[in-house]
Amino acid sequence: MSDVSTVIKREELGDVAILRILTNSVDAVSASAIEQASSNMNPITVLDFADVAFINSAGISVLLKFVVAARKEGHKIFCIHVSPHHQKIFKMVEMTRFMPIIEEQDLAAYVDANGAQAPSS
Amino acid sequence: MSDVSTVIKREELGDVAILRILTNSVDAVSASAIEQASSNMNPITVLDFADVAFINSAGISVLLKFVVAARKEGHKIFCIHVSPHHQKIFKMVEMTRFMPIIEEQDLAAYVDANGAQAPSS
Amino acid sequence: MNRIHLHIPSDLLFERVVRASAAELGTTMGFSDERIEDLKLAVSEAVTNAIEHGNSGKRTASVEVIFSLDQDKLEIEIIDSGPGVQSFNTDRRVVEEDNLEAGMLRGFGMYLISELVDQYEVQSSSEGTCLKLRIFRPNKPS
Amino acid sequence: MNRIHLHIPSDLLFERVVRASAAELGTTMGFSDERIEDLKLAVSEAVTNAIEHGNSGKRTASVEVIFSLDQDKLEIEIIDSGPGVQSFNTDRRVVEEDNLEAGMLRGFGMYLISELVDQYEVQSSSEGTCLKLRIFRPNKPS
Ligand SMILES: Nc1ncnc2c1ncn2[C@@H]1O[C@H](COP(=O)(O)OP(=O)(O)O)[C@@H](O)[C@H]1O
Ligand SMILES: Nc1ncnc2c1ncn2[C@@H]1O[C@H](COP(=O)(O)OP(=O)(O)O)[C@@H](O)[C@H]1O
Repeated sequence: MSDVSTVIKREELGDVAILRILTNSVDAVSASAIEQASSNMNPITVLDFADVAFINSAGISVLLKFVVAARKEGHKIFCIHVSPHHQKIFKMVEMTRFMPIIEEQDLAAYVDANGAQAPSS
Repeated sequence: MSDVSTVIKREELGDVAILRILTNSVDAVSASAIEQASSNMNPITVLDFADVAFINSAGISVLLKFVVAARKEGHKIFCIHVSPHHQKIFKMVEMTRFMPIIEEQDLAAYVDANGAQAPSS
Repeated sequence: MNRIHLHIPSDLLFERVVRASAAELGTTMGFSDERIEDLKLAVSEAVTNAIEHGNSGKRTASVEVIFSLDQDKLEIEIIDSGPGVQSFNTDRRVVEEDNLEAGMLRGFGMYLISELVDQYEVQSSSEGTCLKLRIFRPNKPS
Repeated sequence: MNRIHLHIPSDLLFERVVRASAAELGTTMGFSDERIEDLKLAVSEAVTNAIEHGNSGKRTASVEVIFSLDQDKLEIEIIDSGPGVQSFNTDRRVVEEDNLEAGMLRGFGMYLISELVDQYEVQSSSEGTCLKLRIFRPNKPS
């Protein structure tokens, strides 16, 4: 549980850091392992929620630590593959003001425009 | 729960009837709805377990009703997309003698050889 | 009426067990997938509070959860043996710049619960707190 | 040691809740996916028997399930208040032609349980039956 590598997989796509959250439950139990990855962000960092089935307020709290860490450095943070349910929850607490939801193609377009190699599909 | 159409989806592939089990739990609760489909088999019928995450002995019992019904008519019954765990369980109780597990490509090859149109993929 | 009782130690690990049970019972009730997500989150918040604020994480103090299923609704009681609470603040609570800077990253639980369930009730005394949540079935079975 | 208690009415609908809880606790214990499937099936068979044979489906009679987690194992007690059973037959039981023809399509439960768990124990009297299942952790936490 406490091994960050099993909970977050870090990838670089051009100059963007993509942090794929591998646990399906972002909650009090997984929070500390997730939090460790907040020390390893790029100027543009994307949190990928594709595997995330559940987020509660303990989970929101750890996500906000990424926001806080990014703001300190003047970095930007986005999220991707957020389920409709979690889009609703993020809107309720206005998470999206601090961690906007972007689309896969917008991320790809940004990376392309910045001259990085898109991953072959 | 009791509506058979939500629990089994029947398709014809050439002269083969494919019964796709749509419930993820083949157990005492879903048994009666599943059983209803045993009255609507072809000489060759394939049970598709792609969506099935759980089978217990109440579930095995309802699957055996398909075997019994097929034997009465001299029909053959196969299964497909059985998870490794359920392959183990089926072997433990020797289900596979009465309901052999086949591969997707073998089904497709059979249907092709018998002149039916394979579905476009 | 059907009642399911669950007792867990005050360890957030077991909040996941309550949540899984809630999800299964939501399916039994015929709730939509989205409604089941609402149910899981509300139950998760309530159990987290019972463990953290009610029982102050004393593992030996258990949290009791009672699910009551009837024709028209699922009711969930989450009971701790903590010091109780005077009043719950269920006002809308959103992420704010100032709070971020001050490191105040919590406090969404009661607001989320109040929005996600159809009804809730609190009974609290110095013996403990019982939070009762209700979610109604979309339409009555014929 | 951590103990989780669950009480359900004798209705097979709620066997699914016990199963979901068992799966969650298997994950907590760090069991492999395949071992969690074994656990779910063994628990499902035991709870089904407690409901059907133990409590004879009397909904008002509840089935009690106690999960005990410790360092090296998960123990599950499934307790009914039925008439008890003299002895359990856990012999290998496979599908047979004769049984198919006679419509005897049940009787795999105890055999499956005995194969799927690491240890089991039965205590049975005229007051009821307690079936105790144990699954060990693959290796001790360091
Ligand atoms: N079961 C409880 N027992 C005692 N106090 C509680 C309980 N549940 C909630 N509270 C109080 O209500 C406050 C608000 O809870 P909540 O909105 O969930 O936010 P958070 O738990 O993040 O502080 C808590 O900080 C606590 O003071
Ligand atoms: N909890 C129980 N109380 C009383 N009898 C039981 C109990 N569990 C099992 N039995 C007896 O053991 C027999 C074998 O059980 P099992 O192998 O699960 O097969 P099945 O339940 O399909 O008959 C049952 O038919 C029943 O007579």
